[in-house]
Amino acid sequence: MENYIDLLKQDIRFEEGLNACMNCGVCTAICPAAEFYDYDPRKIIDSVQTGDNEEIEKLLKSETIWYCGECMSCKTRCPRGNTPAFVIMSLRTLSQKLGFFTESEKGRQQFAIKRTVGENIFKYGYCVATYAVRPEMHLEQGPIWEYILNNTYDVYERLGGQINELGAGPLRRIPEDAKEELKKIFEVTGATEFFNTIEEHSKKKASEMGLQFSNEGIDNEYFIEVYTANSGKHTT
Amino acid sequence: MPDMIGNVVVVGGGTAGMEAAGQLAKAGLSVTLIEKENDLGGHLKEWYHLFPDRRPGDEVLNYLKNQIIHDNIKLLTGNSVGGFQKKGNDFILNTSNGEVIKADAVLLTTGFDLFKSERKEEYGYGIYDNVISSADLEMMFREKELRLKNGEKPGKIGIVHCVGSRDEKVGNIYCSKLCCVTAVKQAIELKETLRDCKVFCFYMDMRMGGALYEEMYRDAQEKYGIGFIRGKVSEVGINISNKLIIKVEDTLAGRPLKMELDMLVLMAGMEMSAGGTKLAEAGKLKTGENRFFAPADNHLGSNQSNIKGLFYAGTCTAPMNVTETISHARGAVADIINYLKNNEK
Amino acid sequence: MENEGKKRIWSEYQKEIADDHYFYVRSCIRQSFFPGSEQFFLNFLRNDLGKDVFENPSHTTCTGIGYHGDIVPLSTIMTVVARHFALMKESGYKNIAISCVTSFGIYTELIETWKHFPDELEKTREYLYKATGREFDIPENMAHSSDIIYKFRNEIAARSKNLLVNKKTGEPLIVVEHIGCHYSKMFPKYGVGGAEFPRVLSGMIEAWGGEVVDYPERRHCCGFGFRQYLVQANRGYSLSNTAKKFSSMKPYKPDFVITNCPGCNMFMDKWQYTIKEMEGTTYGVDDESIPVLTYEEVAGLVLGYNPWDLGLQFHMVQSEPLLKKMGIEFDKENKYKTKDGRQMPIPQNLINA
Amino acid sequence: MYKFGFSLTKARVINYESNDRSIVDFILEREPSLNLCIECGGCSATCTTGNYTNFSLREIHILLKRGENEQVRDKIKQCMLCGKCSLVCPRGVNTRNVVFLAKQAFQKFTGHAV
Repeated sequence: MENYIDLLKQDIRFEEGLNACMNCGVCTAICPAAEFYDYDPRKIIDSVQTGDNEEIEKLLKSETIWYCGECMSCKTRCPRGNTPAFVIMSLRTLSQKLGFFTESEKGRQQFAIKRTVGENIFKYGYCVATYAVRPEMHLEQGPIWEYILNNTYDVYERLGGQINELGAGPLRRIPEDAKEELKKIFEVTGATEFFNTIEEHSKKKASEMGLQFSNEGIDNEYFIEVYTANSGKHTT
Repeated sequence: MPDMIGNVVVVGGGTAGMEAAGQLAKAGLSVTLIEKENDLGGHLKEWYHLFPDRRPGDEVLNYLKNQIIHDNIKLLTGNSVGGFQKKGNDFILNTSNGEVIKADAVLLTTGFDLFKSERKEEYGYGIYDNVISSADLEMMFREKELRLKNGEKPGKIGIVHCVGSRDEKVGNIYCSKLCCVTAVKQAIELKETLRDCKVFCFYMDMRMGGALYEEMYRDAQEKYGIGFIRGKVSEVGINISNKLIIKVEDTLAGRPLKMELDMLVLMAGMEMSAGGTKLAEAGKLKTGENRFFAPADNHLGSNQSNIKGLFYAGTCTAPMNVTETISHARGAVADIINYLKNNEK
Repeated sequence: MENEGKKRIWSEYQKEIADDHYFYVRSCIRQSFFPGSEQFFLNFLRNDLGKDVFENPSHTTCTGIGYHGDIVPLSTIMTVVARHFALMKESGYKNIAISCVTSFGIYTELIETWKHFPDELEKTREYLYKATGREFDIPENMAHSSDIIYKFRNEIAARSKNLLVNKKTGEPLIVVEHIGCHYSKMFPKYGVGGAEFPRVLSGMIEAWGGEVVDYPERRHCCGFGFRQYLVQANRGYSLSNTAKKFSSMKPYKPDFVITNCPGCNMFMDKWQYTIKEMEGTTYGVDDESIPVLTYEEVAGLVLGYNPWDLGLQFHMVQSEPLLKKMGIEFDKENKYKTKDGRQMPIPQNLINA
Repeated sequence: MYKFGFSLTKARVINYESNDRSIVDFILEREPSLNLCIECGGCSATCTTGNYTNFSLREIHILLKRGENEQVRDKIKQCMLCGKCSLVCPRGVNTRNVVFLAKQAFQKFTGHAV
């Protein structure tokens, strides 16, 4: 078994995020996730600071590390200068590197985020862009969203948009050379490899679960499963 | 005891300074007691009742005031010491009123400053009505005016422990040691003053280490029905009826908890006094990580400094209660007498 | 009592905001959902105040949503941000103006991280050079675009055509401010007014005649939660947190909500629709919903800009009740016209319509 | 849920004001020693049931005091009333009687035997 604490310590967010916790609970008191999930950031920090390898492995495979919304409200208040959310982020990164994320329903969702936000970055140079927010996946966006998508050019033209055109302006087309630079940055800094790791483990999990998987896009059973599945066991 | 010869300057006229000045004078030394305020007594004069026996603070204050009525004591109030020099074995002190005093030994009893509660911005002290400090509450007890801003009686009161203590965010990682017992004392007095009110203490650890403190804690639970909730209050807000809303984790239930209160009392901690810090800088006196004066030896020299002939007593070295402060002052007197008697100078 | 205490806090968190020559970086969410806000910001600074604001078309996403969705590694986002700094350097600018609060938080986090871990800064320089051949400087001045509007709030008040006042009664409008968590909760010193009582929006509202209300969930997150929204199965988290905020502000009867984060703005607008659909619950008076506006939109209304050029018609919760209170005369016919005056279809089933 | 694929979630926060503390008031009137609990967990550590299930008497005490009655009602059935907890309590709380009284209170106030 690998020594997870050593691996976590390579992540500067872990170093920055965990000094020593005295279990005061200021983080949980105002945590948006603790309010609606069976979640207690204080307990996670407490079990990580013991350094117990088995406990950490359990966490890396757990649902609980995926409940945080990274609002960072915990950082403002901690009297010991910890940032529980940074610790969570380092746990999530490690869970993906080791392929443990597919062990939990919430962890498996990383595949959905990679296939949406991750692909948007390469395709458009944006994390989110109007044309990438499909109304059938976002019913909460309401009738106005469908309307905007049906009238994209007119709407954006009136508001100064530069939709799909080169040059300055909202939703301008990102020049190819800029996207190329983004790609190179992803390669040099290990993001491409990280993406591949998410893909590889997801593919393996899909076959374990007997779900159809395709090498790109979101129209496959595994994507739909991880994007929509909710066991209902995340809150009491 | 043979006659002592020597002039000792005591800087700070609070509990430690008054007790030490009195004892030094009785031993035959001539003493100059310097106090920056016009009145003596320091923080002690703010207390209504002391713990653990809830004896009126004024009783101890009166004892101290009597202590310093002595021909050997020269009082300089409204005056402070900005710095000092040591020439040979003599100390030369310059006061803010322009006096130059020569001394054979110096005792610093510069005490503590109460943590300024407004620095914990999330608690809204100075912003929300009815968020008060432990010192404010003590004053209310003294003046027998326990009321909300709008004149009504509070029905539900919260007490927050560790305000400005054990908190890196305000630069104080140490425990102020006395806030827990102050909280319990004040909770009991709240219940005695307002029979029907509900009182909750929000604590991280109950540090009831002093003599008879744990017994008070037990009384608070058994006889007064005070609620204890383990968790540090994270945030205070206000609702449309001007009630305070606090957010805390009930850590023993493992769930966030929200409570509506009429009044919130912040147990402000103790910090090295501004005057002490100035003296430390001017005189190259060693201070600890907690910014209080660092004694020469934690066990055997808690009254001694890194300069021969300069001594410390009381809360300028660490948070301590009145009992400990008086003992510490007496310890300093013994050290000073030894220093002068053995002609160490 | 209240104001004195807040003033003391505000005096402790006065950040320096550059006066001119900004290098502007856009927000994925603001440009997608509130493009009119970014357009207003640029037009106002350039045309009304004569400031120099430069946008380099080659800048991209900061990858912040990917980073907080835990798919983009830390060293990657550091290098992407470094590339923006390089573009800024190449364009000859030293003051950065950031449209997005997630980005703003990322920038503050990275700059603070580089201070604590100088090796990371060196590594980032190497990565950027290796990937793009570019070199960068850390900006001399870093502002969120709401900081800049805050800086010029009095200039806006001086040019105001409409105030945040109920024209009929003369009473100030009741406003709820919502600050994006990443604006100052991580590093309070980067935010105007700090983290507990931020001044950036309340300062605008008061300068323009409105009254800001404090309410129990004022500092609570809008509920975005990154992965908690990005993945459909998790959206109950996002929705429930927004519902919590709205129930808490409801008794104050706010006339509108102002936000400085485009994400918060979008969620607080759209979730009101969703909650109404699901539960039939509304949070405004008379079964209406509460309009949620960006600070640019509010500034635009104060300055007398045409609300339809600001893009208010493309929110789910429509703003007509607010415009009427402010006494703004708006052209109904112009609402859904294209730039060159062609009639567009009329969207159906919007709220407050 | 059907349309959107998700729904509002019930908050986990203990809302002190809206909770009903009639059960704990009933117990405290008859067994005031419950006030003396310092949450040390001695009872849970020695608990026969707690050693085989996730039953925690310490937690039950907290939940009762906060008025989280629903949760207590589900959990308290597991207690076998062996009374070992009363033997170890450093504050002399009659923990066994607390459980007895809680059961009585649930019967009295909710009409459901537990």
